[in-house]
Amino acid sequence: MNNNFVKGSWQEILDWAQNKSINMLHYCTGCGAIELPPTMTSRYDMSRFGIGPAATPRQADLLLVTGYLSTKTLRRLIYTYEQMQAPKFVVGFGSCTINGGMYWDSYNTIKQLDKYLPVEMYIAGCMPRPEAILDGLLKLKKMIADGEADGYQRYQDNLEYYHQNQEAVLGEVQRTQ
Amino acid sequence: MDKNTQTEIFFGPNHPGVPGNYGINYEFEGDTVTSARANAGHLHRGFEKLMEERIWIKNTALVPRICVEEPDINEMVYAMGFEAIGEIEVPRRADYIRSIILELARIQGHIFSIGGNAAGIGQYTVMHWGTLTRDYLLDIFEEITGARVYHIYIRPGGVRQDIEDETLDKILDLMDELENERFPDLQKALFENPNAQKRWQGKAVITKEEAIEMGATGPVLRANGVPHDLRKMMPYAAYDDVEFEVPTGENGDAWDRIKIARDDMLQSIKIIRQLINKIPDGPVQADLGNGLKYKIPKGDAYVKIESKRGEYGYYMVSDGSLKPYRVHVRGASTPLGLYGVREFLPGTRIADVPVWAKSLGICPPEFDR
Amino acid sequence: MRNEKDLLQLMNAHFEPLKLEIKRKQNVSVEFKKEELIQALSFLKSHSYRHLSTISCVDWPEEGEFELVYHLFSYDDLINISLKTRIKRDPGIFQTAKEIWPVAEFYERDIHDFFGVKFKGNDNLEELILENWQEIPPMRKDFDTRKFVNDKYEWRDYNGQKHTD
Amino acid sequence: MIDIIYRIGHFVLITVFSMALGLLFMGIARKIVARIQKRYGPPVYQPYLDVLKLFGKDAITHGFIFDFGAIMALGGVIATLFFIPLGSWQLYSMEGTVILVIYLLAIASLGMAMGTVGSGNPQASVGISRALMQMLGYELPYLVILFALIYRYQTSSVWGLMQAQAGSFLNWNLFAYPLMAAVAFVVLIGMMGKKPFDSMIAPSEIGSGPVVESGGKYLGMLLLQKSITIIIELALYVNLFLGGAENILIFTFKMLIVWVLATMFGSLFPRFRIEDGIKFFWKWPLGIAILQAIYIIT
Repeated sequence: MNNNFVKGSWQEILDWAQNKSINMLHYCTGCGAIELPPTMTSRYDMSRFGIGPAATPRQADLLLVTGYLSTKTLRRLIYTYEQMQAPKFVVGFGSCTINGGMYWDSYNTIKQLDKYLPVEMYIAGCMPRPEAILDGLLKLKKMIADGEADGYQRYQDNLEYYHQNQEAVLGEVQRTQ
Repeated sequence: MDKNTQTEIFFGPNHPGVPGNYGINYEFEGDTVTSARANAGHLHRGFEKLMEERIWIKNTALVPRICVEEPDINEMVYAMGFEAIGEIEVPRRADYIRSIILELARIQGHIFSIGGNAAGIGQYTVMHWGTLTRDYLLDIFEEITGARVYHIYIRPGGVRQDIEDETLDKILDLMDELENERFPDLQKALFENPNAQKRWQGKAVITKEEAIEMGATGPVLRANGVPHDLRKMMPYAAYDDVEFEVPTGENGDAWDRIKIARDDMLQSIKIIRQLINKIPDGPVQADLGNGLKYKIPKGDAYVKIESKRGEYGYYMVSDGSLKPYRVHVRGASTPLGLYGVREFLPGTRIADVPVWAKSLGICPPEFDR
Repeated sequence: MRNEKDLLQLMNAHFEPLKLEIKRKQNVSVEFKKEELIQALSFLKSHSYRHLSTISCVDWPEEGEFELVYHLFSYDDLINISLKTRIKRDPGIFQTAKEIWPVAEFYERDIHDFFGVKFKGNDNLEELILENWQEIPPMRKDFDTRKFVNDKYEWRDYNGQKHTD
Repeated sequence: MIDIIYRIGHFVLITVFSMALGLLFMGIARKIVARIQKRYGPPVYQPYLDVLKLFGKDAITHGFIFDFGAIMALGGVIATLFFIPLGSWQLYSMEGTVILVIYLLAIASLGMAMGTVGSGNPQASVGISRALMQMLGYELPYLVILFALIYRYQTSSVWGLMQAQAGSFLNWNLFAYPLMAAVAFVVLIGMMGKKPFDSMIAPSEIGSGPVVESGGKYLGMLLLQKSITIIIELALYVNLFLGGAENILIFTFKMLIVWVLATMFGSLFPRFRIEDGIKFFWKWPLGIAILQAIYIIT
């Protein structure tokens, strides 16, 4: 993935367009996914901020990881993340992605999402309420607009660190390059 | 699978048409599925192991997280298991409140699954309306228990706190609003819609023998005209004080199952009204001493109740210590999600795979645990 | 339409159960020797107990045994019967109930995943829930999940102090 | 020489205008569907932002065929704009443009088909086989209608058919042949791939069908192609059945009415399965179209 970002005003325009229209791929990895339908439908309606669901990783910009991750899910999450296109963001959702949450002593779930994928932001709560989700996503939009959301660059820069952590937990992981 | 005519599709684990984090790897030829295999295990967090590490009262916070669509069912079965082994008598008012909570959870679960089924065939308007209606129920739950989805309200020995009378009146008003405004909208938009009927009729048929042989219960069985309902067969909580019919279908297809979900909701409204009118006074929690030192004698019990998808059971073993010795969860969709996919999915069309998965109410955390 | 006592007499008449017990209304539990259980299952299936809820497994490390519990239910008698049996822990081998209930294959695969019990006659016992798991089966009592998590994962440290210390 | 520059300028103007109008219509459609679903929905100019964002993203190509497919789809659709009168704007109005337009629309779908096959994703190939089958479904009644109109007005140019309905609004084809207009409306919904005929992009069955592998600028190009297709099909319907218009404003207004009706009609119907969709097209619309044609011929 060559690094062809043109600095300066063109980048600001792209950042501005990016934060106004986000295609969200909510990978319902855990129990948090039950709070997303209310957020996407009539009552809380996240589509008024330009955030809509995407059907496949190719069309998605935002990977919303909702809830705990078993090792089996982590492997598929990494494949999904790598299928997404360059300006991509990961938002950890619920306390299970922060420190393992309620399953801190479970032998099959990972305890910290940002050791395996670059996370822009966490939304805390043992299933955050729809209002908290919207608040988190609005903050993400501001971060994108200011150009601070550079998780995908952090992933590129210290690729070795992330690959080691992933292999430590999953054994071998199929690499695309 | 010979390469030149058949291709394999990974349907899930991350796919809009699949219910939850669960995959079906099927091979298809032309437009028909030839063989299928369940790709389960994505949601496994070792619940039963974690329960053995925590004292009795702590598990009430862990238990509702097993099945996301119906958290109260898990709390109820866990409490009933504890009371069955310890032979504990629950005050009558607690039984009534438990039944009200369970029926509200049933309506909320059914509305959500009707919305999910409608989204599976492309009718997004009903999904939006369904989820909106479900939110009104979550507001009631928030008022009773303080939380939207995970209530941690039904505890061993009774319920956490009493329901005030204003909340009971609010529930009655909501029931009237559901019956007179919300459901007629859904009825016109979905159940009198010729396209929806064409998409669901005759699809994902599970006959009576197949269902009984496989151990599938609930709407899957009742869609074949068999009025089996654990609330009638093995009455628990306050279900022996209320009258209600068990809705059934004729030919066991997706269309009947979704109509049963609608009729179930109407029956639940009737039940809630009877419960609220006849609710007795009195304590809501049996006196079991200090919560942190709950202890029950050595013993084991298999308890089960009627969730919206069928029989939901726990096999609990206690060795007399402060922690449960073993808890085995039997989800309602376990036989369908693992065995049913391999046996009954081949032969359906690709367009009907989401209809098949969603109308049978496959809830993957139940068998991944 | 038998009640609990008739059911127990029926069991006594055809088999030599080790222990019979009426747990609660509509709930009965019977303990069998290892060899008799599969016949008891098919016998009960022919006597209207056609619903197999699930197969549970309990690990008793002190006695060195696994306890397999088969839960059946009859739509005519409306009685829940739990058939129990004990098998030795180290070989941990038992016959499959696949011929009687085809769905039992998946319950047995689940027990094999978590307890390591091998079922003769059930050929595909590969991993159902876990994915390339090298340790001992996790649900056994001698598998300590907290020690395992300490070695494999790292807990988030809040400025130097682990949140679980 | 001047004439060529004039035509090129005119053509660029039409292309940009129909792209912008198509995207605006898609924004309006999202707003209407949102209101029906009791929510606010994204702002009307959201599709412009989507396209701008998509062109700003990286994109992964699956080889030359995949790229060429997207370009051919967009090119085929832009080429069709030559022959459709938008209100008073008209580039070419010679005989035979009706059949040429149908032919060029087919090129656009074939281009997309070639692109998706290049992407190698089985869900995309299932999606595109559904799209082509559906095209088979709605082409039949549509051709019957077109030939009936050509026979009736003895001209096979879209401009000529439009002129034939000049004068008071009474002799619009909508009122002259109401059944044919109704059939054409249903076929219009099928051509645009709106519900209940959107089984080729069914997200819950095949993960948004043909576009499953195209992200970034490929998705942007397909979005632009979709917006121009909407304008072309609406313009065809307005020209053939609502008598076209003197200036572009009335023309846009008529297109908007037809578009709003089609969106509302679609928002309450679940999608057909592909063979039910084709059976439906060949049963009712084809029957009525043939009846109407016989009525015209005799």
